[in-house]
Amino acid sequence: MSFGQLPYDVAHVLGGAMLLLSCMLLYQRRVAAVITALALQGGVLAAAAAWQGYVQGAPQLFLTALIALLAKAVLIPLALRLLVRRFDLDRTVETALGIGASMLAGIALVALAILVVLPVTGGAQAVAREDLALALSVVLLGMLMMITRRNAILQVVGLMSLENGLILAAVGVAGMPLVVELSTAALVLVVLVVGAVFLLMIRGEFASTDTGLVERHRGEAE
Amino acid sequence: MPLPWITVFLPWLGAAILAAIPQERLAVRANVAISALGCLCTLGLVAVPGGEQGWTRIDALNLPLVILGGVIGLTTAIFSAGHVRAEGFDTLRLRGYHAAFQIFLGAQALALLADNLGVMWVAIEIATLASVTMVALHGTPAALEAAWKLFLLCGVGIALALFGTIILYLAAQPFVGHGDHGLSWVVLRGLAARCDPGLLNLAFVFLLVGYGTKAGLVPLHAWLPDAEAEGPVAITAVLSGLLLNAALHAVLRAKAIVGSNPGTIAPGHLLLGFGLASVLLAAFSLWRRRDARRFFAWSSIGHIGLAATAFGLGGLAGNLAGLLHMIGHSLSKSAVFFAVGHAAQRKGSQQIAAIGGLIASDPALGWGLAIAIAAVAGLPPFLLFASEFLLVMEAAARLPWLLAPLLVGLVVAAIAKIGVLQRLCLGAPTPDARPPGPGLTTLGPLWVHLGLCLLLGLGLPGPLRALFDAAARIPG
Amino acid sequence: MMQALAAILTQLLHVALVVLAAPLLVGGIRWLKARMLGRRGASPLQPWRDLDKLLRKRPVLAENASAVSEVAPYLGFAACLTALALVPSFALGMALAPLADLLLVAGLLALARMALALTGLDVGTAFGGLGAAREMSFASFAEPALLVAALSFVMLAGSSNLDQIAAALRDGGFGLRISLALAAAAMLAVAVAENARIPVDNPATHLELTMVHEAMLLESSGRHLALWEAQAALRLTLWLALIVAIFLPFGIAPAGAGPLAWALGLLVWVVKMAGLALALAVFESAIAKMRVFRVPEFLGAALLLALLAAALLFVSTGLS
Amino acid sequence: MLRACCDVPLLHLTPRAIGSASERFRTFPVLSALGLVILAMLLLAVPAAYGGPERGWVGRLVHAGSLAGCVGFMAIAVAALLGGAPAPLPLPFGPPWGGARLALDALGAWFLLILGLAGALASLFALGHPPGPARSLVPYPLFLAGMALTLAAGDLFTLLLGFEAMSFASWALVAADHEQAENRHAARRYLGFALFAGACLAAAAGLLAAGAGALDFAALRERPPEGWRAAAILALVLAGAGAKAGMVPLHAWLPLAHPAAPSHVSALMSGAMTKVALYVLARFLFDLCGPAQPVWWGVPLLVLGVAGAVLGGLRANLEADTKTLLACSTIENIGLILAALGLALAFRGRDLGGLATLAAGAALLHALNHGVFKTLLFLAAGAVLHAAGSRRIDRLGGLIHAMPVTAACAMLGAGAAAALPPLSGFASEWLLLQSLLAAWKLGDITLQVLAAAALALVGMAVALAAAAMLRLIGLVFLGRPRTPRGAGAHEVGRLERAALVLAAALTLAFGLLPGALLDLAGPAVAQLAGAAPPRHGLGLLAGEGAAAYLPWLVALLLAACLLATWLLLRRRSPQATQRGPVWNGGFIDPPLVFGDPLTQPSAGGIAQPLRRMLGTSLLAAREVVDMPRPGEPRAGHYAASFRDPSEPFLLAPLARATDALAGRAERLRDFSLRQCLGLGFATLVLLLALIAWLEGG
Repeated sequence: MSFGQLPYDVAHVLGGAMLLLSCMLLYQRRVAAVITALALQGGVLAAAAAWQGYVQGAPQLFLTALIALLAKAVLIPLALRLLVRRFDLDRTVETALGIGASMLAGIALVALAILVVLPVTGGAQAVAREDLALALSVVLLGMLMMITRRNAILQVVGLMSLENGLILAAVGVAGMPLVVELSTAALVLVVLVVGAVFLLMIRGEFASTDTGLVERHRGEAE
Repeated sequence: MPLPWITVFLPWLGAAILAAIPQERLAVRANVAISALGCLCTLGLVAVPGGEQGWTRIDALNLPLVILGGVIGLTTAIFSAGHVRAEGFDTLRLRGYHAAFQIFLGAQALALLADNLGVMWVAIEIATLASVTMVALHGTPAALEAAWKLFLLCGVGIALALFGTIILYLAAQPFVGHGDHGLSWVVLRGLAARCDPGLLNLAFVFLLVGYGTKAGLVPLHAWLPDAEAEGPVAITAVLSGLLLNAALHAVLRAKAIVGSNPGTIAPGHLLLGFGLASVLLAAFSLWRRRDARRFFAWSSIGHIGLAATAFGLGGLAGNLAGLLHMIGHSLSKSAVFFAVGHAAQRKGSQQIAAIGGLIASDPALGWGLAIAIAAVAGLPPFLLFASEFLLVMEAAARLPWLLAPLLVGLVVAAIAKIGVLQRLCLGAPTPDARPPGPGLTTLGPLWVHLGLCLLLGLGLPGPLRALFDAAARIPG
Repeated sequence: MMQALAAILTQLLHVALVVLAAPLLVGGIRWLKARMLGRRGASPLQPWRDLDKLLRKRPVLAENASAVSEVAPYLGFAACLTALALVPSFALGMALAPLADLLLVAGLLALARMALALTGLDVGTAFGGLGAAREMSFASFAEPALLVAALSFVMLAGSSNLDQIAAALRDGGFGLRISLALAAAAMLAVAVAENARIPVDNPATHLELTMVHEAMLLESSGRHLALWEAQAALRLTLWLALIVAIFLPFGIAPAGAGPLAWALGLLVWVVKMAGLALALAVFESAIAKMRVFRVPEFLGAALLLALLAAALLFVSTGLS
Repeated sequence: MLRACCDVPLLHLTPRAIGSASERFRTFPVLSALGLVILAMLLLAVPAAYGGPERGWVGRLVHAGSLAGCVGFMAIAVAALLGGAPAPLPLPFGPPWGGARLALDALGAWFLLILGLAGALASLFALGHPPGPARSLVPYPLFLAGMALTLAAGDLFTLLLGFEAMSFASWALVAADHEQAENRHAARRYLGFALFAGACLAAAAGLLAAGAGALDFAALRERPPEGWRAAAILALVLAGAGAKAGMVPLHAWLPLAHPAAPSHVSALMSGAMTKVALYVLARFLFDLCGPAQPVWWGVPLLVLGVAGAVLGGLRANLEADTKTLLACSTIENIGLILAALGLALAFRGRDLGGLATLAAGAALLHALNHGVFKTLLFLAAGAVLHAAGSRRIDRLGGLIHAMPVTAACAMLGAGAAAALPPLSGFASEWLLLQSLLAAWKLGDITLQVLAAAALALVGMAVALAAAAMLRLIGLVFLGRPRTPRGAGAHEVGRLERAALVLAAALTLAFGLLPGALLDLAGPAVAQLAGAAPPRHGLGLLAGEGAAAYLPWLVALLLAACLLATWLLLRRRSPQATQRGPVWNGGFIDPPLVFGDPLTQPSAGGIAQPLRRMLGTSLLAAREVVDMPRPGEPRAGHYAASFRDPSEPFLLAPLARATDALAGRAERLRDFSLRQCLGLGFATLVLLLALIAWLEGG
């Protein structure tokens, strides 16, 4: 694989699409739209994994793609939608940092990701390097989303986006062992987080989904 | 099946059994029995020739930590046997509690023994999930919040660690070809010198931040005090004593790989910075604590910081100091948690003000706690005294400016600990909320840990010396 | 052999001399002061008569007085006598000369002071305690002044042995050094304080609020009081002799000299002591007693003078 | 460093170390014996933990064992002083990275002698006491063993091990009576200072070892530190050892901790433990830092020492508690020893060997003398506390009638503390003053003026000590009882009296034969001064052609004068004394059985002149007099207070700084979960930016 060839171009386009979707996640003002963007990102991830499976001739990546498609593009977004509808949550996004400001921060993070990966030259293939920059950007944007949104569901979305970035990186590295196991384990983590949010909301421990408000159980008498 | 595998799977098998036992008496005994078997297994590892067994590998660095895990697992199970009743669990929770405990023990053993970094990552994730379960078990708002904090922060942390692992493989990928051994620690370490230093740097940053979160290094520590203070009293000992060790061990493995490439920015200095921040922040945070278990949780942050500082300094003596410090911390801190947990159950509150005069009301417990806190504060003749001494020696020799923050941290923290020691142990006893439980399940583990600390601090047996010496060479 | 005999002889003569002279000195000063104030004054021999009378009286002790009240007078007297035996008067090279260390003399005086203060506290009366506290407090200021003043002549003589100092200053031809004059002034101030003279204390007063020395003796009577009075006289003699030996060493018989030199030395010593007594009388008549809490300033000034003397000497030794 | 230790295959090292240890057991019995005595002391703690009924035998066993051990210390110390230093003895145990070793050179042996003396006296006294609770019996032998281990250490690790063990064990003793809040406060502050001391010493040890690459003394001596390293070691050792010795300004724990402990432990802490700290100071600064250090090294010791002497002496005059008073007097004496050590260091730096031996001799002799007379005084205070039920001066009085032996012994001890000839304190302070009088030979005008000022202040300190001792003796033993409890006092038991008499006899004997003691200490003096001291024989010499002090002759003269006066007066004034009522300035005692304490001088009253003269300026002392107007029926009120300058100028700012920093740290804890995540994220981004910058640049 080298620059200008089809496998590279497709992988690149898919990675770019994921980054774009990450930016959209940051940009959206409505919870429903955020969830849709997330589902889309899951779909793109599945496509990327499948493409890599095809290019690298690694059949296990198809499994990864399948799992990603099912879980991230379908099940989890559905569950989140259910959650939003069931609890009649505020449909607009509550931010700790304005949308504009978080976009700016996002751009800065992408620049940083590129800057960090830039010196990596010796030996590593250009493909992997570009992929890495994209995946790193997705990871960082996911984390940014986690810390700039007050809504627990949006934080879960951020975590999932972060995890999507991880899988993107994992499938992009040719010959990565245990890739299925690792991606599944990471997925389990995310699913459990979603489940925990679900559980907590049902139990009424979150009076609101603003995580800023549940911080008062310090266990230390004042 | 090789013995290391048994060491991992035995507790997991036990967890399955325990999850099925509804009777409390039986479950408690089974828990102790399984832990004892696990402890025997870890001791048996001494006889296993070092090297690779499938995806596990025994070397001098993980062997003492695994044995430590076995021993503390056993003592904690014994302590738990006497104290689980007072937690007031229903049957379901009791089953979950015991199962999670054993899963945790198995996972931390796996995290230490794994040769494959991917396996290690999975093990740490399992340990995290098990500890989240244990912390949340009480279901009180405080416990849920602590568990949620632990879950989310550590979840993000280990996600970052996975990213680091992937980058590490990416760096090594041109040289390993295909196959599962591409994530083997030994292979990676051997290849590191040829890898791209830029990628290694990147990988180390992610691994450090990721596993560092699990190890409770400042500023990634926020989950630790609450998690250690809110769970059932018994599990605090393993959370503080074993989970942190496993995470720091993972950081060390990463440092060993990255450090063996001369082109990288020195990973030791990053670790040193985190360590120093932990030591200083913990030292000053201790002063405002009113909750006894949170107090000692903060002290754990300080101790892990000291160990990180020592490993950051590196070199034989630095690594030896760090290793000894980890072991000393695990033994003495869990001893403290046994005594504090017992006292907290008895007094019906874990506020420092509610626990007082233990020496007057129960000399064996009071003195044991007093000596254990003194050991934690670095007073002789226990292991932490030796390790801190060695650390100071090494700092003076290598980075003399380090002495100033180190001494401030050590002294400020130690004085705060003395204050709490006196408030817990001296003075007139505070009233009991409930009749004291069986003392022996507290006193036994407590004094055994103190004895071990003393033995390791002053009379380390020759073979162990050789083992530690070899272990100190591994992180580089 | 002859030399040793001579040394012992001078020592014995010296002790006899000072014991005889001490009450005379006190009486003499009283007489001089009375004369200066236009009174006739008691005979200079009056202290001897007083002592004789006191010895014949039956001593009375308080009911709760302890052995301290009975032993301390002897101890104080013995300490002062021992100290006085060490300070050269008319001749150098006395038998005890190797022992005649200035610090030892100060120590023996401190012993006597302690004995006196313990007596003051023995029965637990208010005035005894007051006097004892003040006496010990003054000493805290007098001792540093004394030591620093001593520094000057110890530097010059190379030793704190009084015999050696006197010899060195007598033979050394140090001339009229400004630093020695300053040190002498400091020593005089210390001497005034140590002997409870005006302006630090008034030996003649019995006004309770101002007295220091007498306050401690209120419970003493008979032979105990006699011993204390004699001790005070010895102490005054000692200080004057000390100043004479250090700062006015001319005329003193050198070690190994014959009886003729002794006689001359004796004559010169009597003249010097009389002169000092006269100076003291004039001084005491001319000024008033100061408040108790001004005493530290008085002694502090002495200390500064002594420090100045030492500093001047540092400079001059540094230059040479 | 330590790489050398680590590089040796440790597995093989241990058996060899044990083997050679057993070899040495035969060849060097002195050190082996010392090790065994220390071990026996450690083992004594085991039966002491027995808490059952009928515990009398436990106390007797522990104290008798301690007594025997201390006698052993003395014998070993004398043997080492006379027979020369044995070769270091490797111990069969040690830190995880190497071996520990015992060594005993003259310096250590001299301090071991002090420890043995003070320990034996204190143990003998305690033997006559009813045994305390197990919590004071267990740490007592451990405390002794810790001190001995510090003195017998042959490497830095063992030294610090013993040092900290000593601190920890004595903390348990200070906290023995922990039901009282003030004792807990004292214990906490005590251990805090001890931890600070240990940390400073560890850092100093690290800097020392960094240059030499080893921890044992022999190797360290060969590569003394230089430059900034040496200066840092000086500062750290001063802070570390000084904090443990009670050096100003790190003395704030001492007046609290010493009184809080049981009396025989107070005696040991003042008499022996502060000396152990001084030993550590001397070991680091004189021995391990080598002889090539500059003259100015002595200046901080001299300045701090003199400051401590004056401050301690003054505080001793203001305190109202017997044991606190004695503790302050300890600060004063430690100051004097430190000043002597500083002078020795300066003289040595100027190559004035003779004077250095003089000053070093003063330090060592005073350490010994203080060790004995302060033990005596604390034991006497303990006897008073036991018999009259109080430590407060204002609740005691007139005890000389009820406790004649204790009173006599206390007077001897107080005389020594007040530096009265011919007692022991005078001899050593004479040496100190002689070396101060000779300090102008240092040459530099700054040093000369400094030494002259030091001379003045030492003189003042000595006089202040005398005033304090007068106050102690006069108010506790003389006068009339101030409370019914005090009037019902009785003499203490046989063994306690024996301890007191023995200590008093030693005070007298050491005062009479200081030359012999100094000759015994000769090798230690030579070690400190770097030059061979002259032989003193029966008296003390201040050097060639300088003054001499012959105490036995002085004592003889005094005795002769006393005898002569007594004989003379017996003939001239034969009448027996008569007893009559007290004349109290015309004041008639109220009709109380025991007299009214208010008509007697009080602790505050005796302190008044010095409080006004010095206290107001140095200690911010204040007096509040509430005098009712004429005709008003209410009682007048008088209150006096003072404040040690180390509280407002050192401890309070430190506490404030800690609190402020803790508050800052606390803000992090108020972070919400999201902010915590943000913190982690920021860390990650920062690190990424860092590596981008490092790699780019």
